[in-house]
Amino acid sequence: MSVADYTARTSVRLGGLVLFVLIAFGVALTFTDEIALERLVTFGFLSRSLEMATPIALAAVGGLYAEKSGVFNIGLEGFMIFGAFSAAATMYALGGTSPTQGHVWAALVAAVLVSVALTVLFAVLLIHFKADQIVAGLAVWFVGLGFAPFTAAVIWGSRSSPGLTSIDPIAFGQSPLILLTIGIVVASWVVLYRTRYGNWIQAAGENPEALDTAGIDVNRVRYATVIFSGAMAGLGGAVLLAHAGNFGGTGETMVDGRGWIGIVAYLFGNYNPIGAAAAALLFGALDMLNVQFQTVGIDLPSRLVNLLPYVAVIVVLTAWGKTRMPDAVGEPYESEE
Amino acid sequence: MLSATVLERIAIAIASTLSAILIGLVIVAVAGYNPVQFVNQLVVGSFGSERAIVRTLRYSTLFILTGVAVAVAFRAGVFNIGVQGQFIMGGFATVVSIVGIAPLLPENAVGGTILIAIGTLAAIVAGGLYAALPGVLKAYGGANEIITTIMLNFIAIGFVGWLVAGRFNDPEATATRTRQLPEYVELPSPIVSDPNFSLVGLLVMLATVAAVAVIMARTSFGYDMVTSGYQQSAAGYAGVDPKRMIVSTMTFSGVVAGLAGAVFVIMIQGYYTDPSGVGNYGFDAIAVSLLAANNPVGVVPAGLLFGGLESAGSHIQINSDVPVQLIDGIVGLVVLFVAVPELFRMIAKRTGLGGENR
Amino acid sequence: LGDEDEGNGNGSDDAATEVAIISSPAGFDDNAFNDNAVEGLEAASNDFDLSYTTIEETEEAQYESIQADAAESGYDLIVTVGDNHTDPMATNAEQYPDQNWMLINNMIDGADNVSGWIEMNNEMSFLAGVVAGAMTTEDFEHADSSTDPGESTVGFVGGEDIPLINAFEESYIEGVEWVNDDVEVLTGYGGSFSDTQAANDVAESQIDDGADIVWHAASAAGAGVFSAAQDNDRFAIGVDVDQSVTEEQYQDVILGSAVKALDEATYQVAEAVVDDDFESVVGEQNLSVDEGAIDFVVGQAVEGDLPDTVMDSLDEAITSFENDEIELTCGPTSC
Amino acid sequence: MTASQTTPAVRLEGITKRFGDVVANDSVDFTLEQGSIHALLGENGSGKTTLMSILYGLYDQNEGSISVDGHEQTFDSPRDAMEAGVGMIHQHFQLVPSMTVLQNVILGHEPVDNGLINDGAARGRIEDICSRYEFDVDQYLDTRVEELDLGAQQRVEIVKSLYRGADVLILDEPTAVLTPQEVERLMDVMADLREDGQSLIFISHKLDEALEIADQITVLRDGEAIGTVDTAETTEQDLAQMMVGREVLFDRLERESSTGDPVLEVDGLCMRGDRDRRQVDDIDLTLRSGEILGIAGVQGNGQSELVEGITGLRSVEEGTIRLAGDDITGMNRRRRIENGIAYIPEDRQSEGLVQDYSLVRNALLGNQTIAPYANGQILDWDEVSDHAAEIVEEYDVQPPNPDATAGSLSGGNQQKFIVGREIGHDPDVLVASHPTRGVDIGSVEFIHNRLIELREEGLGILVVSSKLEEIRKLSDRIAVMYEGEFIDVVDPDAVTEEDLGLLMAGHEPTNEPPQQSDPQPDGGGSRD
Ligand SMILES: Nc1ncnc2c1ncn2[C@@H]1O[C@H](COP(=O)(O)OP(=O)(O)OP(=O)(O)O)[C@@H](O)[C@H]1O
Ligand SMILES: Nc1ncnc2c1ncn2[C@@H]1O[C@H](COP(=O)(O)OP(=O)(O)OP(=O)(O)O)[C@@H](O)[C@H]1O
Ligand SMILES: [Mg+2]
Ligand SMILES: [Mg+2]
Repeated sequence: MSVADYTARTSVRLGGLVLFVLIAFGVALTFTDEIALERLVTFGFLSRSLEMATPIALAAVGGLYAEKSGVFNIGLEGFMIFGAFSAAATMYALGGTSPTQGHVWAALVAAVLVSVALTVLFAVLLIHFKADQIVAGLAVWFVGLGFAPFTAAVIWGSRSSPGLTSIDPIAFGQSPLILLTIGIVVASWVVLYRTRYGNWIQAAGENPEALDTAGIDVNRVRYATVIFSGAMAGLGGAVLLAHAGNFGGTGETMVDGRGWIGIVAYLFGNYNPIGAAAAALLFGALDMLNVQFQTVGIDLPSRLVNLLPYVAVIVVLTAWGKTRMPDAVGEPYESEE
Repeated sequence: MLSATVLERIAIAIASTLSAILIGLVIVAVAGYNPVQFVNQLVVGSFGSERAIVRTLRYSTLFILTGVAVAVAFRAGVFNIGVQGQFIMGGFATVVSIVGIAPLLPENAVGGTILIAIGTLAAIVAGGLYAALPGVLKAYGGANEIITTIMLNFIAIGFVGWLVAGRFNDPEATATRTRQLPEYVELPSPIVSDPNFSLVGLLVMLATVAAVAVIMARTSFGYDMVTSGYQQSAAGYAGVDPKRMIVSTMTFSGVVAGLAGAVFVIMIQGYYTDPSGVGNYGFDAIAVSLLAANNPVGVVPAGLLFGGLESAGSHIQINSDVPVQLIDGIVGLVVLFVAVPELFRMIAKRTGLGGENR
Repeated sequence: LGDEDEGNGNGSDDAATEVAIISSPAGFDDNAFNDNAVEGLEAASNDFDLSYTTIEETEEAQYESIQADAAESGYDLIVTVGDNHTDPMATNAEQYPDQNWMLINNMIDGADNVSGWIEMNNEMSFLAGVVAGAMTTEDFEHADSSTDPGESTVGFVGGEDIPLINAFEESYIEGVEWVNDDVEVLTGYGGSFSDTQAANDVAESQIDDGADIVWHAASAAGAGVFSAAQDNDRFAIGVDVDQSVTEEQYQDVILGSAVKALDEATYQVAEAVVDDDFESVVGEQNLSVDEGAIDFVVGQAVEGDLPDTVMDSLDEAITSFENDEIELTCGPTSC
Repeated sequence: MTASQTTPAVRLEGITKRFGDVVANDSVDFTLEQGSIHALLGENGSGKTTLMSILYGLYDQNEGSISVDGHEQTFDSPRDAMEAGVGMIHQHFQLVPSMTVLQNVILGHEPVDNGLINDGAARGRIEDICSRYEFDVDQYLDTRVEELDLGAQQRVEIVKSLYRGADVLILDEPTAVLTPQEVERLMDVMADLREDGQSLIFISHKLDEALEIADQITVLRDGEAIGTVDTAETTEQDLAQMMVGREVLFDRLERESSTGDPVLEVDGLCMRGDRDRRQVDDIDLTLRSGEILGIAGVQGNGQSELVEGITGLRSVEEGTIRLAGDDITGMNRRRRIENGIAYIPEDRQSEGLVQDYSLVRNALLGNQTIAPYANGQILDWDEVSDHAAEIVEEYDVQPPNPDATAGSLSGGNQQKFIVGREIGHDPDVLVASHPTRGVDIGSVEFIHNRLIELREEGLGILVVSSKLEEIRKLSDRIAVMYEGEFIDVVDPDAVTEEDLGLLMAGHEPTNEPPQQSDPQPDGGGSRD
């Protein structure tokens, strides 16, 4: 069955990442005399890894839907920036500098709505006007990097928002958004592999003509997935914000490359939502491991260790590369009248 | 990209820019600033005075060089998003090699010239190698170059940043930076005397553009490259080894990016800092190249436009309180519009402008 | 040269004194260093017939040119933030001898038109360390948060791992150890001055590992440290300005802030220019404990609640600085 | 209304379809009777696919009407057509290779239960269909389509249409990609379907197939319906004349000079194909100057790989290749071009020409290191322009404008340009892969004559083609390739088409000696 097959390919790649994490551990442990493992792998470490992974996983799931249907949404990073910013703006508009938990949830919803509105425009450019997907996606990033901080500066007189509030944890100190993300990931998997829409999405990316001749409007499928990808990236940004509690718009903004990692995550996961989420979790763990190293005083050059996920991406892509992109990615589809 | 005639490309580039600026102005107005004044400052700030022009040319020199680097790769169908990283590696290599070798050479103009040559060579080698790496990984490992080059940008920033703060930090300086180039390592600056701009740098840039244009249009290598970009399968048929071509294209692109890094260091900065603070030339270059439809000659006007915008940005900073992020946003919009030639074709058709379709 | 058409400044209000301030590579809106310098000008603009313009330039290579551009625009005073401006200013101070310059974090030897301000970040960090080191063994509660006297561990969260911040870290550790040799200091870097979440993660990891007080030198990302303290019922210490005011949301967990009077410095220089008395501030100026320009301010919410032993340690440290009894390994900007 | 008593299954009246200036269908009338098979014949580009696409709702006609089962219909999309019971199996299969057979069959018509695909229901329905027509498709429902051979893929297509409830089935050139055995099998399937009351439209270029299976035949030429005839009342000759508009010669081309010394020698060649399967298995061949060696075979039996091995586009696993006595096995494609191996590629669209380049730029393709077009690395565009103009002139490329883009030319003209370019500078060996695929009759003759001329001039030519007439017309010897091996080498004058067909299907000829001629006319080049 193709599902099994996907999983098989995915696990090889994820296995690569796990290996990487283990090697990192090994290196760390050789550097230290008797740092207890329980100081390194704590409950907090696991939950921070999860928290780190959520925005990335959301963006990744969105991105893979779009790409599965034949549209490469390279603008995830930009949509995440917009998502984080609009969540912050909404929270501030509703509750000033001391928003309530209700406002946080409203902000999440608003961020999704704003992202959907923006992605509709983006999707029209991509699908109706056949924009070059790479270029338009990069443009979204540029636009996000420019206009989100600009608008922040107009609202707050500073590119960063004042401290707002972060979402309260539910059981075991875990954010409810982690649960939400898990729910979305699983639902995405079910939709992709167990419903007709999933079939259509896959067909739209692999052989749009086949779908067209089956009487399904290819571009409608693509509109749906691209808008979904924007919504998920926006939600990812908003989740990041809801965890952090304020918007940082200086430099590369608080999103700081998570959208790019999202793309990498779904490539690792071989376009499987669960695989993508697992990859996001591994990236999260790698990052948090670096933090743990510092905390327990394993003296690695943190600037270099911070580069590990990037190196991991390159190594694993090369060693187990050859992610098979859907055949029709990047090609606008024009039904014969 | 979609095929189009040169004239059409130019029309689209102009229309994109104007549309983006127009939207930018609306945003300026909505945000409560004066759009008329903004336009005025755009013009004055980019070409309104000798200082402004020199500043524009300084930015443009780098935008054009990095833009050409991007164009080379994109033309050949290889998406080198890593020009920023290659630019950083190149510039850093220039500093390290010049600072390292300077004590061995006489401290005069002759020594300076030799050092410039060595530094430039180092930059070219470093940029070329740093680009060849993702080329090799793509050709022989199947690793998508868009992703690997983006990763390599992060890695270049982190790695050079680490070296600048550590091994190569200038012990005399309080700020985080390398030692400075000796002051006799300096481009002669005829006519315009500006400490950060030299006509020689501009000429180097123009010569590079010309050389790249000639290579692309008039050599077998260029023909192989461009053909690969248009139609991989036909290039293979014509005897191009696609794997080698990917590597040579990336290397070529990286060489130009490295050269841009050398110009940056020798003409402008004179030392190396944390690379997160050397500007985003390599990223904006993607926009520059696309605006020029990846044509190396077209990169010159496109680079001038971006140089002008950047220069106007700095003028606007000094002379008004419009946040500079606006300029970045407008640049993003220019790129966005450039990506959608079809939009303008449609508008042209509707309005009866633009004449023939096709 | 210089056909600058419309003069200078924010056209509208025709103030007598025009000041420009050029950012450090980190840019404005850092809620710290750069913003602090701007605050002094803001105050000056309220008190005097003065207006100011902020010029953000994050590309260090442009400093020489943008300083000159600003000088060409005819400002009465140009303030530059960060020692990255040093070399370009050495050139421009000579090129524009009639221009008044203020350089923050460094000085230019022999230039008679530059007011160079060196802020003793090392001393400031030391004070933060003293308070953290003293507090961690105390039994202290405020609102939902408490210390853990059983465990003598404190934390430090840096933004980027660069020599400037390394100097903060080192001096902080020296401050902690000066109070109590047995306190363990956990240190870490988020890798960014803008990624609040990254700073938050580092702080949480340290709190997990026993830290009950965390100080940050992470600029805008530092907000993440406060929220980590808040979420885990621990405490944090602010930097540069009284962050219990600027980050009001986190007032409950901010024990206090190690501050430097950078705003006062810019205010003072601006005032001198207004009074036509720039010469009085030319040359090396110090923002140090000795001058009363480096201090530790107790947080708004815990005002008066801090244990006396802690306040005593702090006072003792300040006196020792005044008597030159403390030798720091690191300088103000690097070790 | 016609005189027939029953309502026709499909009736097209006055259908006209224009693509810009091209009139693809010119007021075509067409009637499909219930429960019958109706063949649609015509040369490439005569408008067959277009007409059927209109019936299937893919295109809107400019004029004319469609009725199905007596009801006039307007189809805006294939979905409409399917609802009316019209299904189409395309020339290029409309399958998603990476998806399973099951997913493909139910695509767009997934039975749903609580929002999820009801796997059981889908399987049940497919099994019903399969048992009714004795299909084997239900045996591999969970296999991915890309793992099936073409015949099986085609059956998936048919099941897909039936699953969607089609009672009118359009099969667009279904036999083009099949082996003779698979063709037989398809014919049986079609007959079964007819028996069961389905109405079928069968598109083909092949007269004999149409005559074998169809009840009626309609011939299209240049977008017009030339006529409809009952199968019983027509002959192959009549149909051919209708298709082409004049009499057609099936004869072998005359040749005068005899063959010379070996120019290309292949020894024990083994190669792997794309899926790492061994596609070329220990092939020996000798090509002499002034000889045309034809390689016949059903697609996918290793011809493409063999050609790529000789021309340097694919690496060789074992064996040697010698050009005029020199070992060139290790030489890359570039060097082989420079050493005189010219190549007319199988796929002119994607390999032979850069679609967006002008003819001038295309004239350089492959020649970019060869004097006089290149002087070292430096190109001489004037020379290239002259060369392009020469080709256009000499090969009658239409439109005669060297600055036109290759993509704007019709297939035949593209092919003529390639032929002109490839033999422009006296190669020693020409490898021509399907040299007339998709080319109109006029151009076919032109290209054939040109190849013979070149032969007479002493060139060694290797022709690969799946068209038997072409192979027979051109070749001095024919090697038949089956599963990576030369199953036999035969004399085209002696062999019959039936024998060739059997050989192509892998039947060793040995047990039928009387029909067989000496397989080694020139001594060399046969398989061991
Ligand atoms: N989408 C299209 N746009 C423009 N012209 C087209 C299009 N489709 C077909 N044509 C033209 O219409 C004519 C008829 O084409 P059609 O595909 O119907 O031929 P056909 O008889 O099916 O040929 P073949 O035997 O090669 O399949 C050709 O000249 C073709 O170029
Ligand atoms: N998809 C298409 N879009 C636009 N024009 C097309 C398309 N397909 C074919 N044409 C045009 O239709 C004309 C006929 O093209 P096509 O190759 O289908 O003809 P053909 O009948 O096969 O020609 P030939 O017999 O010479 O091979 C050409 O001018 C071609 O440019
Ligand atoms: Mg304690
Ligand atoms: Mg057809």
